Amino acid sequence: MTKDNSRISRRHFLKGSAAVTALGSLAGCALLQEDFGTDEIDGIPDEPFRIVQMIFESGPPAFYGEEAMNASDMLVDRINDEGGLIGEREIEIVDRLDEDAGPDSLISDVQAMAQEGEVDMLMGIVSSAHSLAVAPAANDQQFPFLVTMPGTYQLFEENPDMEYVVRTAGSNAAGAVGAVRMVEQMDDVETVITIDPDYAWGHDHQEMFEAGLEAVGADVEIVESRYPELGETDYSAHVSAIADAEPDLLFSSLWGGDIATFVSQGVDGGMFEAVDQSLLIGDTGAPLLSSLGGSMPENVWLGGRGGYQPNYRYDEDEAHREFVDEYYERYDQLPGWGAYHEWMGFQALQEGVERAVSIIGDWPTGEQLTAAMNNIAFESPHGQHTMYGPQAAAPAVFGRPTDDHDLPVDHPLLGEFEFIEAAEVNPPEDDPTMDWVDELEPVTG
Amino acid sequence: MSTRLPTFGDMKAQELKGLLLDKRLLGGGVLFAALALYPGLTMNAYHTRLLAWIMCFAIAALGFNIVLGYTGLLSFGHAAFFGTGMYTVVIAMESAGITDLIVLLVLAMLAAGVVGAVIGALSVKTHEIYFALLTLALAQLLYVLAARDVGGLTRGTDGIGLSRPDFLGIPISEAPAHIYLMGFYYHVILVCLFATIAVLWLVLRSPFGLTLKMIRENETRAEMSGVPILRYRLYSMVLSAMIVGLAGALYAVVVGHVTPEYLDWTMSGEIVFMALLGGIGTFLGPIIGASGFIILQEVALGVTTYWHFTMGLVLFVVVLTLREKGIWGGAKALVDDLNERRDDS
Amino acid sequence: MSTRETDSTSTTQNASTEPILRTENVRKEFGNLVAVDGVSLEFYDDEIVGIIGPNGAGKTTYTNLISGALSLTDGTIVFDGDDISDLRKYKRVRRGLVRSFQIPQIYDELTVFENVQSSVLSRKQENNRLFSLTHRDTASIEETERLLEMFNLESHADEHTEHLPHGVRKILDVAMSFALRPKLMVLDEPTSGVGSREKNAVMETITDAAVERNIGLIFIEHDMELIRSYSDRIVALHEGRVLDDDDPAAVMNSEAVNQFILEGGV
Amino acid sequence: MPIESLLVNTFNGLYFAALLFFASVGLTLVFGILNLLNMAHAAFYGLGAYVAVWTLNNAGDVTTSTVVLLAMLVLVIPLVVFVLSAVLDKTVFAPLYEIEHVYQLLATFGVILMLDDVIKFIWGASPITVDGATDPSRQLGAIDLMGVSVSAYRSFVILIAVACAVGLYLMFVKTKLGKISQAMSEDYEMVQMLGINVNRVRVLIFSISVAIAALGGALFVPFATATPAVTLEYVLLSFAVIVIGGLGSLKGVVVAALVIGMVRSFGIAYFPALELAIVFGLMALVIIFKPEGLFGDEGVVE
Repeated sequence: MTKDNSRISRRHFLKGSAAVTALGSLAGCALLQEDFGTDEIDGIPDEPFRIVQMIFESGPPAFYGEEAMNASDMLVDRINDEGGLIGEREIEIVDRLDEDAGPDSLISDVQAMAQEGEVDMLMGIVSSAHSLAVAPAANDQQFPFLVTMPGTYQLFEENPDMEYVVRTAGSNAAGAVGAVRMVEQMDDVETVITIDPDYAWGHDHQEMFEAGLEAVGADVEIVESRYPELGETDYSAHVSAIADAEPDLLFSSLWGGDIATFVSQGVDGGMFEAVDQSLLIGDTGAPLLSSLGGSMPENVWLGGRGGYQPNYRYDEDEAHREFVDEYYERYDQLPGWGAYHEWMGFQALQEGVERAVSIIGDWPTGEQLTAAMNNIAFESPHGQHTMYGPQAAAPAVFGRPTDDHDLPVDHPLLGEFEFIEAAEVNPPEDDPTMDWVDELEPVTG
Repeated sequence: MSTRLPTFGDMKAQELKGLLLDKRLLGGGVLFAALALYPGLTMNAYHTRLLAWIMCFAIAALGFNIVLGYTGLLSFGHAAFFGTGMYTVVIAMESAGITDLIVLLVLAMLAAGVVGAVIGALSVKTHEIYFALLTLALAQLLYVLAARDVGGLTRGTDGIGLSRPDFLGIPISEAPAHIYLMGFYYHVILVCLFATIAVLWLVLRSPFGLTLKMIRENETRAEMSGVPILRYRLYSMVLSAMIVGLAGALYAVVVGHVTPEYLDWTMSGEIVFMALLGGIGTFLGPIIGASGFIILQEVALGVTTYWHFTMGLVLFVVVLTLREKGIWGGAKALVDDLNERRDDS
Repeated sequence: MSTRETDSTSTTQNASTEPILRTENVRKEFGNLVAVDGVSLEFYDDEIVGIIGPNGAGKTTYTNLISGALSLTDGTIVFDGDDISDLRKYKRVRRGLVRSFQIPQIYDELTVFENVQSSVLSRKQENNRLFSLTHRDTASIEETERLLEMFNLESHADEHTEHLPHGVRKILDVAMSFALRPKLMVLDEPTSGVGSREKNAVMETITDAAVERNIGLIFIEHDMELIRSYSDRIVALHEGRVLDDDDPAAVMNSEAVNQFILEGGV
Repeated sequence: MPIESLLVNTFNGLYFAALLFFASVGLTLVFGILNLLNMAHAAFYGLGAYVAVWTLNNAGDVTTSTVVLLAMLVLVIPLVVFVLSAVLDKTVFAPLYEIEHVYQLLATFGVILMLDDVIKFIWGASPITVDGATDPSRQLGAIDLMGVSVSAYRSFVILIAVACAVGLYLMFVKTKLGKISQAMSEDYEMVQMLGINVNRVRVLIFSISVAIAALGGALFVPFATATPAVTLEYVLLSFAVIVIGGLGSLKGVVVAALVIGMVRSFGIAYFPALELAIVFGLMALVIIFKPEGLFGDEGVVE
C-alpha cells in the first residue's frame, strides 16, 4: 500500500464518520425515546438470534473447536432456558463452518451469509491467520463478526476501521508481556531459552517476550531461540539441547498436542531438572494437565492471557464455579482455553444486546450490536473483562501445578496464582503493540 | 474415420471440421456472454465470488495440465507458482506501491516464470515419482522461506492482507468491495480465463504442443528425432508456471489475504486433484475439475463434518473408474456412447 | 538378393571418398566388463552393412555408442568429417545420424500421420513454433503425405498407433527415421518380432527407401538369410572386437565366423 | 562438543531413525515388490498410534504389567492390523495394482482423507496421550548408557527396529516367500507364469508392510501424542526416506532413516533455525545429485 496521505486521511475520515454514525444511531434513539425497560420492547424479531460458528472441526486445532462448541452448546442452552437474549429472544446455532476448509471457503461462506440474510452473527475462529483473512471480508460485507479465540495483535492494527468486528479474546501481548512481568519478579534468572512453534503465533510471542525483557532492563540473556515445526512429534533433539544448555528459565508458547508432547518428552529427557524454572504460556490449562496426568513437573509456571483455569478463584467467584461445574457435569472434563473464550464471547453478546436495547429501545441492527459491544465490561473468572473499543484487554494469570485442589479430577491443577492487571500487559488503546512493547516500563521498583 | 486431419479427408471433412470449430466458438461465445452477464443479472455476490474463485483455479488447473497432461510430468510443486503469483501481487502493492492491475499481473507471471525456470532446471532430468517429490521438496523450501519470513517480505504465517488494485489509472479500487468484484474484477478474471483457453488451445496444437506430446508419449523417440527433451520440459514448466502464477495473482485479490499456506504442498495437491478430477487427457477437463472440486467441497462442507471422507471417496472412485479421462472425458465418452446407440437403433 | 550391384567390397571401392562414419578404437567398459573393446570401423553413405555376432558380442552397445545413448570409455567417433564423440544424442540426430530400435519407438496416443509429421517438424527444428497450428502447416503436411505414400502407410494415416499390427509399427518406426532425412541410419534388428513372411517385405521397403534417398544403412540382424540377402558388407563382432569385416560371402565362409557365431547359434 | 551431548544426540537420532524405519520400510517393499505407490501407508502409522493409545488407556482396568503392555504394542496391535490390511488389500487396494503410479498416488491420497475422518469419528480430534499408569515409557524409566542416562523404553524401540530389519532381511534371503518376493520385484510376470499364486504373496507382503507401519505407530505413541497431524507428517517423512534410500531397497530405507535421523537430531541441536528445511533440503539434494536414490539401482536386499 502506498504511504499516500490522501488515502490515510480518507481512512481516518471513514473511521471517524462510522463511529459518529454508530454512536449517533445509539444516542439519537436514546434522545428520542427516553428510558426503556425490556418488557416494553416490541421490535424483537420472532425468530431466534441465528449464529454461525466458525471453528476447526478437522485437523489438529479441532481440539479447540470441540471445546468451543461444547461451551457454546451449553451456554446457548443456559441462555435459552432463561428466555434467550434479554430474556426475550432465543439463540440458535444454525451452522458450524470448518476452518480446515481454508480461507477461500470461509470468505465465500461469509459472503453467502451476508447476502442471504438468514444469519445474524458470525462467531468463533481459532486461527489467527484465518481471523486476519475473514474479519476484513466480514466487515466488507457488513456482517457482524464476534471473534472469540485468536489473539494476534495485528487484527485491529492492520485493519483499524472495522465496524462490524469485535474481539473478546485478549491480545497475545498479554501472555508474552505477562511472562516478562513474571521474569521481573524472579530472582536468579540470567539465561533464557525460548521454544515456540514455527509460525506466527510462536514468532510473535518470542519477539514480544524478547523485546519486553530488553525494554524493562531485565538482566537476562536469551541464549537460544528454538522453533520446532507445528505438529512436531519428536522433541527429543530440542529437549537434549535445552537440557545441555541448562538455562535458568525456559519460555514456551507451544500449545495443544505440541505442548503435551514437549512436556512429556522433556520430563523423560530430564529437561525440567536441568532447567530452574519454566514459563509455559501457550494455552496451558486443564486439558493439558489432564492429558499429562501426574507427570507435570512442579517448577513450572503455566498460564498466560486470561484467568482461564478451573481452579482460579473457583471458591470466590460464583459465576466461574457454576461454569466449571456445569461444564464438568455435562462433558465429564474441565473447560479449557477454547471453552473459556467462547464463554467470554457469549457474555459480550448478552451484554451488548442488553446495552443496545436499553439505549435504542429496539432490537439492534448488526452495526448497532457490534457498536454496543465496544467498550463494555462483563464478569469473567479474572474479574471484569473489559473491552477497549472493539478489543478486549485480558490480564495475565499464571499458576503452578498442585494436587491441592477441590475439583473432582485426579490430576494436578494450577494453584499459587499470580495475577497481573490487564493494563500492565496490554498497550493503551490505539498504541501499536510492538512499539509499546519496545518501550515497556518496568513494574517492580 | 476421425477427421482430425482435414488435409487427409476429402473436402467434406474439411467443411465439417470448420462447422465443428464454429460450433465450439459459438458455444464458447455464448458461455462467455452468459458468465459475463451473470453478476449483473442476478446481483448474487456469493455466486459471483464462487465463480471468481472457480475461474482462478480453472486457470491454475489448465496451466498445471500443460505439465501433467501434455508433457507427462507429475508435479507436486505447483503451489510454488501459485503462491509466487499471489505474493508478487501483494508485495508489489504493499512494498513497492504498484497499484495497476495489469502491471501486477505481468509482474506475477514473470516472477512465477522465473521460479518455474529454477525449479524446472533442477528437476527436469528426473522422472515420475522422483520428479513429483523433487518438485514437492523444492516448493516446500519456498514455503519455508515465506513461513520463516526470510528477507522480511512475507510477514510469516499470518500473511499479508492486500487492498484492491486500480486499472489503467482509473481509481476503481475506491468502489465498495462487492461492486469492485461484481462490476469489474470478476470480468477481469473471466477475460483472463478465456484468454488462457484461447492461447493454450493454440499453443497445444502448434508444433510446440506436438513436441510436448512427443516427450510424453515416448521420450526416447523424441530425443532420437532430434528434440532436446530437457529443454522442452523446461519450457513446459515455465509456461505452466506463468499461467499458474497468473491464476495466483488473480486469486490474491479475490481472497484479499496471502499466507504461506498457498505455497504448501497440500495446495499443490489440490491443483493436481482438480486437474485429475476433470480429466488430464482432455483440454477442458481441468476447468470442469476446478469447478467440480470447489463445488463438491462447498457442498460436502455444508452437509457433513466428515467432508474429508467425502472428498477422499470421490477422488478414489474417480481415479479408479475414469483415470485420465476424468469427469469431462467420462461424460464425453458417455455422450458418444449414447449417440452411437441412437445411431444403431 | 542384394538391392545394389556391387562387384567388389565397398571398402575398397570407396577408398577414395570419405567415410560417412568412422569409429576409431572405440571402447566401452561397464565396471570390470569390457563390452566393446577397441572397435575401428568405417561406413559409407552408399552401402548397407550388416552387423552380426552372438549375444553379448557388443552389437547393441556399439550402436548405442554411435547414437550417443552411451558415453565412450575411450576412442573417437567421426561423423561426416566431424568428431562427434562428446556430442549429445539429439545433436547427432540433427547432423543426420539416426538410429531405430528393436522395439518400435512410436507415439502410441498419436495418429500415424501425427507420428510422421512430428518427425518432419523435428527435422526442420520447428518444435519451438508456438502460434501456428500443426494441422494447417502445409509444408510439413505435404512432406508427411509423401513419406506415408513411400512406406505404404496412407491407409493407416488417421489411426492411433496402439492398435496397429506389429509389422506396420516397424515400418512406421522406420518411416519416422526417414523423415529425419538421415545420412546414415543404424537399425537394431529391423525385423524382430515380424512374422517370417513379412520380413522380406519390411527389408525391401527399408532398403528401397535407403537407395532412393541415398542413405547409408547399418543393421544388426540375427537372421543370417536376411543378412546375406541385403548386406553389401558384413561386420562380425565377437567379445567386443571385430572378428571379420568383408563382403557377405567371405564373412559367411570365414572359419572364425563359423566357429564363434554361426555354429554357436545366434 | 561434549561427549555426553554427542551420545545423547546420537541416541535421539537412532530413535528417530527407528521410527522412520517403521513408517517407511513397508512403503518401499510394497513399491519394490508389488509396484504400488501407497501414499496411505503412513496413515496406518497414525492408525497404529491411535489404536495403541486406546489399547493402553483401556488396559489399565485389567493390568499395568509392563511386559503385557509391551506385548500388546509389539504383537497384538500389529497382528490386528495385519488382519485388517489383508481385508483392505482384497477390497480397497485390489484395483490399485492395475493402474499407473500417478493414479496410485492420487487414489491412495483419497484413502488418507478417508482414514483421517475415520480416526476423527472414532477418537475425536483432541490430542490423546497414554495414561501414566499404563505408559511403558514411564514404567521403564531411564537406564545408564556409557555414563549417560537414556530412556529404557526408547532403547527398547530401537532394538525392536533392529530386530525388525534383521528379520526382514532373513525373510528375504532364507524363506520361500522372501525369494519369491525378490523374484517378483525383478520380473512380476515371470513369477506369475511359473504358476505361483502371486495374489497370496501380494496379500502377505502388503499386510506385513502395513503391520510394520502400525507397529511403528504403536511404539511411537507412549513417548508422544496421538494427533490427527501424525499421518500427514509421516506421509512426507516416509516418502523422503524411501526416495533418499532408493525406491524398493531395504538397505536404502535403513541407511536413509539413519541419515535423516542423525542429520535432524544434530541439526536441531546445533542449528535449530534450519529445522523446517532439513528434510526437504536433504531430499532435494539427493534427487538432484543421485536421482535414483542412494541404493535405487539395486534389488530389495542387495
